[in-house]
Order: sequence, then structure tokens, then C-alpha cells
Amino acid sequence: MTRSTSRRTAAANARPAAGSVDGAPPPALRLTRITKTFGPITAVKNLSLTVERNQVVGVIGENGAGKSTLLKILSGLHEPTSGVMEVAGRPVQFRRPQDAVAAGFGVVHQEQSLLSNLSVAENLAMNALSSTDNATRFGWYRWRQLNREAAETLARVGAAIDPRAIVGDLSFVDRQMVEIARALRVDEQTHATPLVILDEPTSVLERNETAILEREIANLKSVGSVIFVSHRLDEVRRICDRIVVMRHGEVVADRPTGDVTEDDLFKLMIGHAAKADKRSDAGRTVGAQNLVEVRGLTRRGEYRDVSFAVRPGRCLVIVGALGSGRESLARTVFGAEPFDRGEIRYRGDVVSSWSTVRATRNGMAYVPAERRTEGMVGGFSSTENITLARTGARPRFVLNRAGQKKLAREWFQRLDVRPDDIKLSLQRFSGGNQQKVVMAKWLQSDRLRVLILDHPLRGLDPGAAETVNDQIRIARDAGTAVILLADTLEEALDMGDDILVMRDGDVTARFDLSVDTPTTLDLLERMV
Amino acid sequence: STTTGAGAGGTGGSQAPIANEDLVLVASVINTTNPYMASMIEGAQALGEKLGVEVQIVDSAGSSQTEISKIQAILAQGKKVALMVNTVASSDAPTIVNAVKQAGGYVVIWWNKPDSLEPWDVGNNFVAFQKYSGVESGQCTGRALAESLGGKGNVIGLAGVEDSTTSQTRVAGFEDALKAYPDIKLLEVQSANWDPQQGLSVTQSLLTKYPNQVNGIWAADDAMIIGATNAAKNAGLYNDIKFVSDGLYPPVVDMMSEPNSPIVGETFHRGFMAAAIGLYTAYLAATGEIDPATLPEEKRDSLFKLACVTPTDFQDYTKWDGDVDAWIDTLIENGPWDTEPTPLVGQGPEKLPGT
Amino acid sequence: MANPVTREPSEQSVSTGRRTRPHHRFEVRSLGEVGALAVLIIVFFAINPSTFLSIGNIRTILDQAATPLIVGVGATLVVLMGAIDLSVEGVMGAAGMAFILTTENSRGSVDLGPLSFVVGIAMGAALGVAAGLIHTRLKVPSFIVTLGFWFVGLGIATVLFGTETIPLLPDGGIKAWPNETFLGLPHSFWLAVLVIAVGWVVTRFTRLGRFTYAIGDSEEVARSNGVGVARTKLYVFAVAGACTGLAGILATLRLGAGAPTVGGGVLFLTVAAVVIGGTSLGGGRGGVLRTTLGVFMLTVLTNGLILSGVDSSIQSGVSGAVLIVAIIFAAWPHRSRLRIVK
Amino acid sequence: MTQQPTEQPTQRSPERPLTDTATAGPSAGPRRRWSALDVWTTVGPLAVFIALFVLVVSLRPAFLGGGGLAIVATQATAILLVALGQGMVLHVGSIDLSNAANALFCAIVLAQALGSFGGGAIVLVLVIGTVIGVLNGVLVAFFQVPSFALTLGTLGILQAAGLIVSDRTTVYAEDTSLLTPMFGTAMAGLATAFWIGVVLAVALWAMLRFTVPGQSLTAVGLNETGALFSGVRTRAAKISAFAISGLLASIAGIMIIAQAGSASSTGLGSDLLLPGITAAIVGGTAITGGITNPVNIVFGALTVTLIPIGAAALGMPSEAQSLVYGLVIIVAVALTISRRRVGIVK
Ligand SMILES: Nc1ncnc2c1ncn2[C@@H]1O[C@H](COP(=O)(O)OP(=O)(O)OP(=O)(O)O)[C@@H](O)[C@H]1O
Ligand SMILES: Nc1ncnc2c1ncn2[C@@H]1O[C@H](COP(=O)(O)OP(=O)(O)OP(=O)(O)O)[C@@H](O)[C@H]1O
Ligand SMILES: [Mg+2]
Ligand SMILES: [Mg+2]
Repeated sequence: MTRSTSRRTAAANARPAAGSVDGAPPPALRLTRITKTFGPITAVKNLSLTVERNQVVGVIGENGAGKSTLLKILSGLHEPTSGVMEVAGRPVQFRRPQDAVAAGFGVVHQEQSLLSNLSVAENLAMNALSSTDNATRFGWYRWRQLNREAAETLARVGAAIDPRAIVGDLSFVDRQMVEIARALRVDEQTHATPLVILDEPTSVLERNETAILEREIANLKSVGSVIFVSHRLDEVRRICDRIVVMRHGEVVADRPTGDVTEDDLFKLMIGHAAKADKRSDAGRTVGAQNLVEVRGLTRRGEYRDVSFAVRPGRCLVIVGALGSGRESLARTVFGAEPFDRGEIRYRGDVVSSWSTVRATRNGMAYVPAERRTEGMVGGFSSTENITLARTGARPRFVLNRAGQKKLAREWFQRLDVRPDDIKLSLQRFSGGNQQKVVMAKWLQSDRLRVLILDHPLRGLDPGAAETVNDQIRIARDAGTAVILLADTLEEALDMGDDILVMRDGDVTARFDLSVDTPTTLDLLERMV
Repeated sequence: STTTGAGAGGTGGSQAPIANEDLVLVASVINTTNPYMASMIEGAQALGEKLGVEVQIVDSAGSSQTEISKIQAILAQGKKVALMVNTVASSDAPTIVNAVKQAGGYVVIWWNKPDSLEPWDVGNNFVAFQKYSGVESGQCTGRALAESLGGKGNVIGLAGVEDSTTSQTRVAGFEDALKAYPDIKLLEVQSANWDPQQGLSVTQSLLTKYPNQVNGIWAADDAMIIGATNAAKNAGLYNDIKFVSDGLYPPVVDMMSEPNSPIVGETFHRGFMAAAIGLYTAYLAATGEIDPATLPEEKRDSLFKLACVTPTDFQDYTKWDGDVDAWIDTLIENGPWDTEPTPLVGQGPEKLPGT
Repeated sequence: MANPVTREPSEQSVSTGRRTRPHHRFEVRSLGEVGALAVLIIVFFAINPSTFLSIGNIRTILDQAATPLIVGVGATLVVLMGAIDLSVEGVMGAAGMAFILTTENSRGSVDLGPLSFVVGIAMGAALGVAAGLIHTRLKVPSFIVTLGFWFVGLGIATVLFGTETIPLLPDGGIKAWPNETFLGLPHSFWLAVLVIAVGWVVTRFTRLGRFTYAIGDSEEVARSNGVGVARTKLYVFAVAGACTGLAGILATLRLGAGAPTVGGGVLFLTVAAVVIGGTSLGGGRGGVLRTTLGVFMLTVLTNGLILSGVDSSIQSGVSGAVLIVAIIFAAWPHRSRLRIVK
Repeated sequence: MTQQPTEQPTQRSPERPLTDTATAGPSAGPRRRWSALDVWTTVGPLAVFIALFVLVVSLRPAFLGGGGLAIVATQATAILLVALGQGMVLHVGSIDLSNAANALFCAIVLAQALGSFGGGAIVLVLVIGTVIGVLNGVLVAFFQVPSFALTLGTLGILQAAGLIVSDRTTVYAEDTSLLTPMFGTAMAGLATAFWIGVVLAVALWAMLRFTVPGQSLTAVGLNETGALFSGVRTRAAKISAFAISGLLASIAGIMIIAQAGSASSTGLGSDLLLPGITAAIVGGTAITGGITNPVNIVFGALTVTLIPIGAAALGMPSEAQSLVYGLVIIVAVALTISRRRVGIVK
């Protein structure tokens, strides 16, 4: 890599202050009384925080606590409304994302921020383009070099991704690995001490990728610092040296990891202790007839010869690693993707010309993994989103606005959605609260029969996850058939009545949990 | 002549004469960049200056909607209007006539109107309709083209906008003239929308469609012949093809001035003359100097003389462009129907040959 | 524009496993458009065996394609960002008038020699910059800004045209240049080839070009990736204006006369060519070479219809029908219920 | 390493009840006021029109007395109808470049048929216009072709069809008595035809705001994938938007005959496309879809019509009028576009 010559203000500021007072190096980052408001909303309030060199700081907090906003301030996407930010003892102001990069900040945002029409190599180089990186010096691309450097970076995170592949063609997880690789690359690209900022990087990752990330974080610690946000408390405790808990935009606790247990953290975040696990079948109505039955279903390139059945009141969990085809299968059942062979039976009848519209009218519901693009209409208010699904056989012509508001208020309360503003457009809510609204959209229907959930807990804080899980159980107990693609195997064992294991498009095992008691290891064996 | 039938106060004269200071002369043209339209504006302004009456120009920008709106806006200004309008489409005429009538103004329409809409059916406010004969133009240039080819060869034609009556009558005259020359073959007539750029590309395509076959090109007006001659020049065929067209624009005069010019026939008429004749007719009616109701029908649905120009006499016509003001003087002196070189020659509506 | 967006997000966004498709070396990805062009050529050749593929007609087609090709390079860059440039006809008029009035012409206004080319191109670029500034600073949609600049350009051209006689270029000299041939093909076409080549290099190998794609994919994400969105947009509008200015000069040279309406019909031709070529109006997908294909499809179509003797009043109808068939043909393989096309 | 102030809240935070969001934290408060931006989004187009009108009248007072507003309303009618249709298509994120050609084609057919079929001709034309719109919609929805390119093709076909049906000349309607009340009668000084446009605008507004199909259109415009996954009939929504556009185009065609009594390929109504789109956008419609207020399109249409009329009424030099038109349109849109999604303006 080349010497950097023309750094902007932030970079200049980022150099260590001349002569530290007592010889101890200044902290990598010091925030003093940072506040960020969006109109009437205060997302971050009077927040002060220090990150020392060679330290991994975990930031946790419930959905909407202000974690992402804080990280966006650190990455130059938002300018704080007030407060002071110091990097290595020097006050800095990030006006643009490049300023943050120049100061050595590498960021993985909560929402993926890759350009899907460009190649992996290009995306990896993107945020360094303002510098005099050799591969793109003077605005001229040297593809060969760009690709070679990208391959090196990718190798570092153990990702076998072709640097020339178009990002849009990659799987969700591969894209996440590219993002992580890009953030980690900041130490190659700049000569400031790296500070890597990770906003829920693991929520979409599976075990081995998470392990690689953990290893990389450990490596980084020797040269720089890390800020790590996650809702997985065990992970936070394993990775971080210090844990900062945020609530309502403020830091409510800042403890060395050794001083707190997972339960303490839960309590600090949510305000009450975690509820005991309650796997009980009391009051559950299980239907005798199959509600959805799939026979020999095949979609070329996705899955082969899949058969299963779900009854009312039962939960079928489909587990599988990447490329198992389970997502496509779930979407096929909902009518969103076509299939090549086999049949889907709904309440005993073979469905023909199945579509999302017919599925919905028949009481099927689908919560997609891609919340923002598929699960909701961001420009609509929560009220409109909750009442959007056309679940009635013959929907009314005139909107019942009063009824909608009542419904929205009711579900806001039931799912504890915050902020408590049913008119605010949904894109303004934090991810967890958006997910609650997406759930409410389907749960409010009294015709709900089949609930298909694709990673419903992705990005949810433990409290919200609990709320959503409770709602899934309530719906199941009331006689809804549930098909769940779970995030973790623990979740699968916790929620499922039946488990279907898939690998590369084939069903490799089935378990009936009322008979079998597989361990996570049993499942894992058949997945990979 | 009838020019000075001052205040005859005939049967149809429902309105009192309007004084110069209460009057505004309005010339409505299709656009401001076509040389013919630019000439019309020049004529209107020269007349206004001579008469001491305010002149307003309406630029229709090629749109009936804009034309009608702007005319109505001027009618709404309060002053009485004497209007000369070169209609974008003939179907605009009834709407404009009605609007002017309601506002108590006077209108003369140039070039386009429906045959069924006759001034005497409307009343005094629709003073007259005026045009040069399109059939005659087409016949004149068609004949010149055929003669220059010795009565033998292949020709192509460039028409104006598809549904323009002006273009249709000229094409009809052109085709009619060729009937007398059985050895002249009309290969094709294509529309080039009065546009030099399209004249260029259509000619370019036709020249390749009929390689080394085209001996003559006819165009419905000079804007398109500018494109056609350039296409021929680009193809290196300029001196192998004969050209005819309508209007005798200054650039075409320059081309004709060259030795052995392939421009073998033109017609002469001028935008400034048309505009001034039309506007002056409306002005006379507005000021009460003529009473439209008493005019003979040929003075209310009129065909003016159009001169057939040959390579030998085209210089005779350039003198008119030199001194517009002097021509305006003769117009005011002789009245709209008797001014050289374009006196009234007949009555409309124009009949297509063979019908 | 009207945000007629063509996106294919959902198929690809799902975690469907590690099946990364091999990268694509060629920009012309699907051969749908190439096929459509080939079919057109074959059909017209069958109808007009003696003329359609004659060297004369090939020269004609290449010459007629030159202006929209040059405009198309700029238009493609703009569309790749998800914006649109409707100002081309006005800008061509203004640039053409600025050029002819500063070169040797029958009005004898001024003669700046070769500098007149610079004046014409600068006029185009300046209008592009002005439109770009309004678009980025006042956040007015490019659709409206450039629509406004269509009229502004026409207005400037009209004022320059004034009331004097039409300015003409003297025969020979620069006027003859576009039609003289090099290697048997007209200079106008070679000029277009040069512009396309530069356009292609810019889109493939330079930061400006790659940023254009980035902005087209997602302005927000591009910004968070450090792309100077406003600045890039401004540059692209300037480049597009300069291309349009050059096209205005070329059209004026071909016509041999100055006319504010020298760009008449070019807008729909180029926008249609960009879209037919397969560059998505939503931005981010497509490229200069695709537009080249689109321009040739439309130019061949117009030329072929004339050669085939189709009545001029139904030519627009036939091209419309062919256009519809062509885009359906090109879109057919990509159909999927989840594909969003606007 | 730990900061003093941050430790303080730790003491009480865990005990704070969950629902206590009103006192602290990122809460907007359940009752939001209308922001100035919301107000402007709603009244902007009206305000811009009034400002321009007042400007013209103050410079040329006779314009008011001479029935300036009536002229503007009359001339705006066809533009308004086409713009309303365009607004609906823009609302679902597409565009209809053929609707003005559709209007003119309907006008030509009506002029041919009015003499022999009378009222039946009007019904015929309404059906033709709607069917053309539906065809556009079906092709866009089922063949997944970009509406811009598709309707460009339809535009060419309709132009040719107009020339053929009219036999390349002006067609004069034999008996327009049925239609004379449209512009022959007035309410509050403005032509009945204009009020019909206003009523249709209000009806569309109510449809978008208060009905389930209207909500579906909006959902498709804001996020088609999201709508699809909620069981919304997205194809039906698109087809209906194009159908409405076709229907309104045919009504515009009827108004052209009512106004001119005749139709031709280059006559009145032959250049409604750009003014129609412009009126929709000046009326605050977002080209990105999902944001349309049909009532504001009324003011958009009035503004777009007023600019050239006003320029003529003020006696502006004709060479400068095109310049002024371009600049005023840009300013009007800069003032009226929805700023709800500022940042991503394309
Ligand atoms: N651009 C914005 N405009 C308005 N409000 C915003 C904006 N960004 C964030 N907010 C609000 O600020 C608060 C904090 O949001 P933030 O995304 O930082 O939460 P978070 O802690 O990251 O939540 P999660 O765990 O769900 O990711 C939320 O109430 C959110 O609605
Ligand atoms: N990551 C990429 N994204 C987009 N385009 C790329 C990428 N890499 C290469 N290209 C395109 O591929 C072309 C060739 O690139 P490159 O220089 O890598 O080829 P090469 O070195 O000859 O290939 P090879 O190593 O296979 O011989 C370039 O024109 C470039 O546009
Ligand atoms: Mg977050
Ligand atoms: Mg190589």
C-alpha cells in the first residue's frame, strides 16, 4: 500500500497529540456529552464514552436505544447535535464518511451498505478511494491490482469469494463477510491506529463465520480497538473487555466484562429479569388434519424432492446451513417463488396457480428475513403497515380508519412497540420495533392459519426477541401452523415440534421432538 | 378599389370604429425561428410602426394549445384586438374566431382553416381568410422540375407535416403537374415535417434507397430543401440532381445565384407580405374603414398571387426583401388586395386538381 | 424519471447459498438486444436485398446514428445514476447556434476558427453544470430541471438566432468534414466511435464512471461509502452537456445551417435507445455499449422502414410496434414474479 | 476509564417502568403536530399558483377583469385530465408516455363517430381509452417491461392510428350539441368542463386516501416487493392505474372535441404529454411513486397553463418566453416537490 499524502482535516487531527501529559497514551476515542436529535426525537443523549487502545468495547441495549445512531456518528454519517469527539487525544469533526475512514475507523453498519451492482473488489476499495490507494490512484482503476488486493483481504476473513463477483449475486452471508472484510481492511488503508466498529455483524452469521470474526477481533486488539454491538449477550461477554449498556440514548452502565453476568446485562438493558424458559403444551390445540402438505417439491437449483406436513398448532422448524434451499422452499410455500415438480396441498387440496395473494387470502402469513425491502412498506405508517395485508377473502372497499387506529394501538401495546406513535412512518423505527410491527401485520388477522417465519429474530434485542417468540407461541397455541427458519439451533429445539434438516437442497433428517430428543450436535452433523 | 370605403356602416357593422390607441395589432405565428415566421414577424412590426399602433407577437411554439391560450390572454388584456393568425392546425380556427368574436376583436386567418368555416357565416369579426394557392405552388415547381429534366427521369418529394392542408395542396399540385410528363417517375413522397434536419435525414435515406436513380427532388418548402440539398452535397450528388421548392428563402436565393445552380424552380411569396396584408385587413375592419359584410366573397376567402420563379428571373424578386418599409407604404396606398407583387387572384376554398 | 425503475432485488438478496456466478467480462450481458438488432438487419436485408446492405446505405446509417450516439453516451451516464436528461434538444440548439455564430458563416458574425468548437461544447457543458447545480443544490428532480433546461436551451438558441437571416456554413471546409470518409466510413461515425470509446473507458476504468454506477445502485449507500454524490452528479451532468453540445455542433455541420431546432427528435430517440439497450432507468445497470446497440436498433429501423417503402404516416406506428416487441423479447428471459420493473 | 455522569442513571434505570417512554428517551410523543413542512406539502401547489396569478394580475390588472382565470381554467382542463391520469401512473412508480396520444386518438374517433352515434360515441370513446390503458397496464405488469419504453411504443402506434383514422386531415365533428355545455356553461365563472376535472381529482384523492384499492396503489408505489409480500394484488394495482390513465385520457379527448369541435393529429391536444407530466409534478407528485395528491394536481395544471398565458398577457418578448417557461417551471417544482424523501432525489 502506498503512503498517504493528502489526508483531510480529520486525518490531520487524528495524529497523536504532541506530548501526552503523563506519558500514558491518550484513549483511542473519547466522546464527551454527545447528543443527537432527529426533530423531536433524541436518539443519543449526553453520552460520554471512552475507548482505550487495544480494547474491545461491547455496546448493548434494546432496540432503539441509540446504538446505531452512536455508531453512525462515529462513522461520519451523522453529525452530532452537540458534544465533543476526540481521537487519540485530538478533537475531530467528521463531516463525511471519508473523514472517519481517514481517522482509521472501519465500520460494519447494521444495514448492509454494499453497492450491489459493483464487484466485491470494488466495494472493498470503495471507501478508500479518496485516498491515494495505488489500485485506484488518480481515479484510474487498475483492476488486476484491485482484484489481487481484494483477494488478500478476503482470504484474511477466510471467505472464498471471487473478488470479481457482483455483490448482488452473493448470498446475504457472503455480503456480510465482505462488509466485515472491508471494515477490517481499514488498517491497511490508513496509517492511523485502526478502530473497527461493528454494528450487529453477527446477527446474520452462522457459527464458523462468527468464529472467524472473533479471531479477527482478537488480532485487531493488538493493533487497535474495537466497538462491538450485538444482541447476543453470550457473544458480547466472550469477545469484549468492557460492556456499555445503553437505554433511551444514554449510557446506563459501563462495566468490565468480568463484573457482570448475562442476567445482569439483560436486566440492565430491559429493566426486568429474563423470564424462565416456558416450554409448556398446556392449552394448546393441535389439529388432526394437515394444514399444509408438501410432496416431492423440487425447484431446480434450490431444493429437491422435499416433503413435509404441518398441522394446526404445531411448529415445524427447518434448519440448514447456507445453500440448503430452505429460504426458497419457504417462499415457494407462500407462493412467492415457483417450483418445478411436486405439489403443495393446502387443507387437503392441491393448490394450483398459487401466489402470495392467494396464500394471504387463505390465511397464510410470511415474515421475510429482508425486513426493509420485503417485509414492510417503509413509507407507510405503522398503522397502515399493520392493516396492509389483504387477509380477508373479500376485503372492504372503504378503509376503516378508526378501526385501523384502534387495532394499531392495541398491537403497539401488546408488543410494546416504541416510540409509541402509530402514525410515524415505519422506516423511522429501529429494526426491532419494525419487526414487531411486521409481526403485528399478520397476527392481527383472525384468519391466520399458517405462519411462515424466515429468521424472525434477526436483529432483535433479547427483550424484543422474547416478545416476538411469545407471540409466535400464542399464535401456535391458538391453532396456527408455524413453519420456522430459526436463527440458531437452540431456538430450533426450543420452538419446534418437528425439525426438518436440509443440506444442499436435500432433506437429510427429520425429528419429531415428541419422540426424538436430538442435540444441537445431531442437527449440525446433518447440516454440514 | 374598396380600400377607402371609410365608415360605410353597412349592414353587418355592429360595432363602432375603434381608435388607434385602443387597438393592438396581434400577429400569431407558429414559431419564431423558421425564416418564414421570422419574416412574418418583421412584416407585422413594420406595419405597426407605420400605422402607429402597438404590436404584439404570439409565439405558438408549434402548439395549438399555446396558440389559443396566448391569444385568449391577449384578448383578456382589455384592448381591442386586430389579429392575424397563422394557425398551427386548421382546426384551431373555429376556437380562435369565436374567442375574437366574443371579445369584439377582428381576425384574419392565414394559411389554415376548415373549408366549411366561411367568414360570412361568422360575421364581421372574422374578417377574412387568406392564403397563397398550394396547388399552384406545386404545379409551378413540379413543371419546372420536369422541364429541367427534359421530361424524363425519377423524382422524389418531401412533404410537410402529414395533416397540413398547405402541404397536401402543394403535393397535389406537384403530382398533378407530373401527369403531363409520362416519362417522369415519382418514386416516393415522404414527410419531413417542414424540418430541415428531417429533410436531411429523409433525403439521405431515399438517396440510398434509390442509388443513382434520383434525378430530381421536390420539397413542399424551402426549410426542407435546405436539408435536402445538404444531403445531396454530403453524398456528392448536389450537381447531379435538380431541386425545386417553395418560398425563395434568402439562402435559396444564394444557392440559385451560383453558376449552373441545380435549383431550377421556386415560387415567390413572403411572410412579411402575408402578415402585413392579413393584419392590415383586420386593422381596416377594426377602424371601420371597410365593412366586411359588404365585401365580395373573394375578398373574404382569398387566394393571393404567387409568382413562379425561374433561374433567370429570380433576381427580380430580391428587391422586395431590401425595403420592407417601402413595400408597406405601397400596401397602405393600394389596399390589401391590389399590392404588387401579390394581388388577389381568386376565391377559396381551394379545389384539389381532379376533384 | 419517473422513476421507472428496473430492479431485481429480491431474487438475489435472499441467502441462497454460495453460488456466486462467475463475473461477466462483457458489458453486453444478455444477447437479447444483439439478437433483436440482428433480426432487424436480416428482415430489412431480405426486403431490400440490393440496397439495405449497400455501402452507401451503411454509410447513411452510420452517419445518421452519429448524433444520437454522441448524445447517448452522456445520456447513459446520467441514466446510470438514476437521473434523466431531457434537455438535449434545447442544449443541442443552443450549442449549435453558439458554434455557428462563432465560426465562419454567412452572417459573418465572428470567426474564432477551431475555438468555435470549444465555444459550442462549452455552451453545452455550462448548461449541464447549471442543471446539475440546481438538481443537486435545490434537490429538484432531474426530470424537471432538465425539462426546464430544454426550454432554457431553446430560449438561448432563439435569442442567438435573433431575427436576421439563417446563418449558413460555407461549402467545403468543416462543413464537408462529417461526410468525408476514413477507411470507407464517415468521419461523423468515427467521431461517435471516439466518444463511445472514451465513454466506455470512463465507465469501466475511472472513479467518475464507477461512482456513477454506485450512485445508481443506491445514493444513500454510495454516500456512506464515501462517494461525493453531489459532486459526481455535477460532473456527470457537465459531461452529458458537453456530449450534447458536441452533438449539436455535429448536427449543425451536417445541416450546414444554424437552427434552434437542430436537435428535434433526438431526445426521444436517445432515451428510447438507452432504455431499449437495457440500461435501467432506475440506475446502476447498463452501459454505454448497450446504448450503442439501442441507437443502432432505432436507426436501422427508421432507415429500413423508409427503404421498405412503408407509408410515412404509419412509420411511427410500425416503429412503436417493433419497439414493444423488442423490449418484450429482451425482457422475456428475465421474467420472475418477484422482479420489480417500473 | 468510566465516566462519572454515566453511572448515575444506572441506579434507577432498571426500575423504570417499561412503558415510561414519555419522560425520557427516543420518543416522539404520541401526538405530533403538523410540521411546517407537512403544511407546505399540502398547500404548496395552491400557494405557487396564487402567487403567480397575483403577480400577473398586479402587473396587468385587466387580466383579472378580462376573465383571465376563466381562460386559464378552460385551457387547463385537458392538461388537468391527462395530468390526473399521469399522476395515478406515477403513483405506482411507472410512467405513461402514451396517455396524451391516447387522448388525441379518442378525440379523433369521437369526431368521426359523434355525428352517427351521438351519446353512444362518447361511451365508445370512454371504452377505447380505457382499453388502451388496460393494455398498457397488462403489458407492463405481466411482461415486466419498463413502462417508459413500452408506452413510448404505444405512443407511436397511437399517433399512426390517429393519422389513419383521421385520414391525415382535420376531422370535424358533425354535431357537438351534446358537448357544448362543457365549455358553454360555467360555474363560478369557470367552465363546467374544468369543474368536472376538479370533481374527478377530488374523487381520486378520496380513492387514494379512504379506500382499500387506493391504499394498494400507494403501497405498490412505495415498495412493490413489500406490497407483494403482504398479499396486495400488485399487478391489478398497476393495471388499474394505467386503466384510470386511459379513462381520463379519453375524457380529455372528449373535452378536446367539446372545445374545438374538431380534431387532427397536429391540432389541439397534440401536445399534452409534457404539460401533463409537468402539471403532475408541479402538483407535488413524486416521480418515484407513492406520493400523489390529485387535488394538488389541479393547481399544478393551472400553474403550467398560467405560465405561457401570463407571459403573453404581460407582453413578454416572444423570444424570451421559452426561457421564462423553463425557469419558472423549475422554480415552481423546487417549491412544491415533496421533501419527505429529500436526499434521494433523482
Ligand atoms: N434518521 C432518523 N430520523 C428519525 N429518527 C431516527 C433516525 N435514526 C434513528 N432514529 C431514532 O433514534 C432512536 C435510536 O435508533 P437506533 O437505530 O440508534 O437504535 P439501535 O439501538 O441501533 O436499535 P436496534 O437494536 O434496533 O438496532 C430510535 O428511536 C429511532 O427511531
Ligand atoms: N472486479 C471487477 N469488476 C468489474 N469489472 C472488472 C473487474 N475486474 C475486471 N474487470 C473488467 O475485466 C477487464 C479485464 O480486467 P483484468 O485487467 O483483471 O484482466 P486480465 O488481467 O487480463 O485478466 P486475467 O488475469 O484473467 O488474464 C477489465 O476491462 C475490467 O473492466
Ligand atoms: Mg441498530
Ligand atoms: Mg491477468
